[in-house]
Amino acid sequence: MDKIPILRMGELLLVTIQVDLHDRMAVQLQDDLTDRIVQTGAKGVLIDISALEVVDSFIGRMLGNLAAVSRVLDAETVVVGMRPAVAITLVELGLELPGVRTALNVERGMELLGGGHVGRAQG
Amino acid sequence: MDKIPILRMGELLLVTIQVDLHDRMAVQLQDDLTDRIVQTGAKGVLIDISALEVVDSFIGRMLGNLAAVSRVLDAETVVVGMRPAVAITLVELGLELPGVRTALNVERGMELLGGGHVGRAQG
Amino acid sequence: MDVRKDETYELRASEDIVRIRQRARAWAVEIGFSLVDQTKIVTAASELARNTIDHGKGGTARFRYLVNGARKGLRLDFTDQGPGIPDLQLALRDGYTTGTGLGLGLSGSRRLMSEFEIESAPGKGTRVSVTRWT
Amino acid sequence: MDVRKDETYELRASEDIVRIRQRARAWAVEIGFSLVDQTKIVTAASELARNTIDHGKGGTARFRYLVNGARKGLRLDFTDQGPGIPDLQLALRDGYTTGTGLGLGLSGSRRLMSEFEIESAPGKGTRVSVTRWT
Ligand SMILES: Nc1ncnc2c1ncn2[C@@H]1O[C@H](COP(=O)(O)OP(=O)(O)O)[C@@H](O)[C@H]1O
Ligand SMILES: Nc1ncnc2c1ncn2[C@@H]1O[C@H](COP(=O)(O)OP(=O)(O)O)[C@@H](O)[C@H]1O
Repeated sequence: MDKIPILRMGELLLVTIQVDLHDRMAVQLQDDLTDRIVQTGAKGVLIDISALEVVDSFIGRMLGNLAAVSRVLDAETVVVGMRPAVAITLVELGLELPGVRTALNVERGMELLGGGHVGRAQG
Repeated sequence: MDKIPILRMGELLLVTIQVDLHDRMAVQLQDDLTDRIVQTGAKGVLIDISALEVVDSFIGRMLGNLAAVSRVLDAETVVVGMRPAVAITLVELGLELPGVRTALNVERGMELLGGGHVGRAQG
Repeated sequence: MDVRKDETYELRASEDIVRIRQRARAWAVEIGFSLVDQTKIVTAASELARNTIDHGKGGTARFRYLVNGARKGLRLDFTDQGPGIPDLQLALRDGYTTGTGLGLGLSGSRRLMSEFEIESAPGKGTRVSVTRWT
Repeated sequence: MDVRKDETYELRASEDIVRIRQRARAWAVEIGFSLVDQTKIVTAASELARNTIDHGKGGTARFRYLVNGARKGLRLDFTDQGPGIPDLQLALRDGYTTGTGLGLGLSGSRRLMSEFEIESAPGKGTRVSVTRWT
């Protein structure tokens, strides 16, 4: 079975979803990502969905769950790269991804997560 | 009846939950911890749940209550060491521990609480 | 109204949902839908295919390329012989689910498509038909 | 569908909830569930056992190890002769409680398990059956 790769970048984890997700892959990703957050002590997670041509309610629920699980483990999640057609469709579907922060692209997402760590600069 | 030990570490209290909690032990812990916060004037409480293999809605509610009671007594609570499988399950259960701060482990939790005392640096 | 193309696909396992999305995309492109419309159609197909598999215990998806004068359309029929839906009005409500989903599949698909029809008989099965016109 | 093991446990006092969690863990390990699945099953068992004791005034938990072709499953039935639930739909809603809980026991258990069935008759009692498949 294909696995979604999870890359470590300093204090962040980057998940790039490149394929149309099977339901079982989505569940596997949640398990893998949660383990990695705990192993690495990551403070933030970027989920790049720029390759996804469709986000249905199942994948939307998975994104919401990933964000919620990360939050419970003290890591913040930002979903980046949502295509405009996907965003329009999600709203019409009735899915507004509450609790999920979004950013235009990976760079913007990193800024958003970096912005949470200003405490270090002050210290 | 078993009691959950509460250790003092400087301005912090450390609660290490080592056993699968009976409902009555959970209630007892809340009473004990409240007393200790008042006695010691602790500014922070770390609750280490790394030994807990399961957190159901009863224990989740207890953690939320401990955090709320501490807050009223001007102490901050951080729950540390949640296992990945527990985090995934909590979210699916529908329990996202609102109002409860979390950290990876005791060290991170202490940093978080230390960071919360910037008032001292100013004083 | 002419039917220019008519095909039926099996829906058994969760992998078939991915396949139905790919097919819905291909048909929507062929018929000439805009990118946003393609995305809406594929999303609705995904929701309804998942219902057929998860709630209906499997069934079929029939795709038809329709032509009505100058307008072209894509009609998708999802049919199963599963347990049926006892209370349609309730099932069509946003957020209502008897499973672990978000309860947006039926109500959301209805919003995403131009036409929506549902028939269900308890114990006999369910048929949902959705159509989108260019 | 074969039943490879079948046992029933008493649920009387709050200590029994801890015991049910331990038993659910042992069965889930024996059947070969992943760690995450074990945790989901034990959590659902804990919620439903607490309901049987707190709301149902005590009862039993029946555990069954099921085999269906290549798939293995764990079915847990919680039964009591308590007051029953007058409005099931309401009771299944996230956050609904008539007690001091969070109102997530029933709705949450449903999300955690593959199958969920509930029967209740006011004045007669309640039976909740949940199953998870490998
Ligand atoms: N094909 C079907 N067969 C039986 N029941 C169905 C079918 N499709 C939908 N339902 C019922 O309608 C409910 C609402 O469906 P839907 O809006 O798609 O949300 P979800 O699939 O997330 O539960 C489902 O939970 C199920 O009870
Ligand atoms: N076994 C039972 N017997 C009677 N009532 C029950 C039973 N289980 C659940 N209920 C009712 O359903 C409500 C919702 O249950 P649940 O979702 O588990 O939340 P909670 O237990 O936190 O109240 C309970 O408050 C209770 O009124």
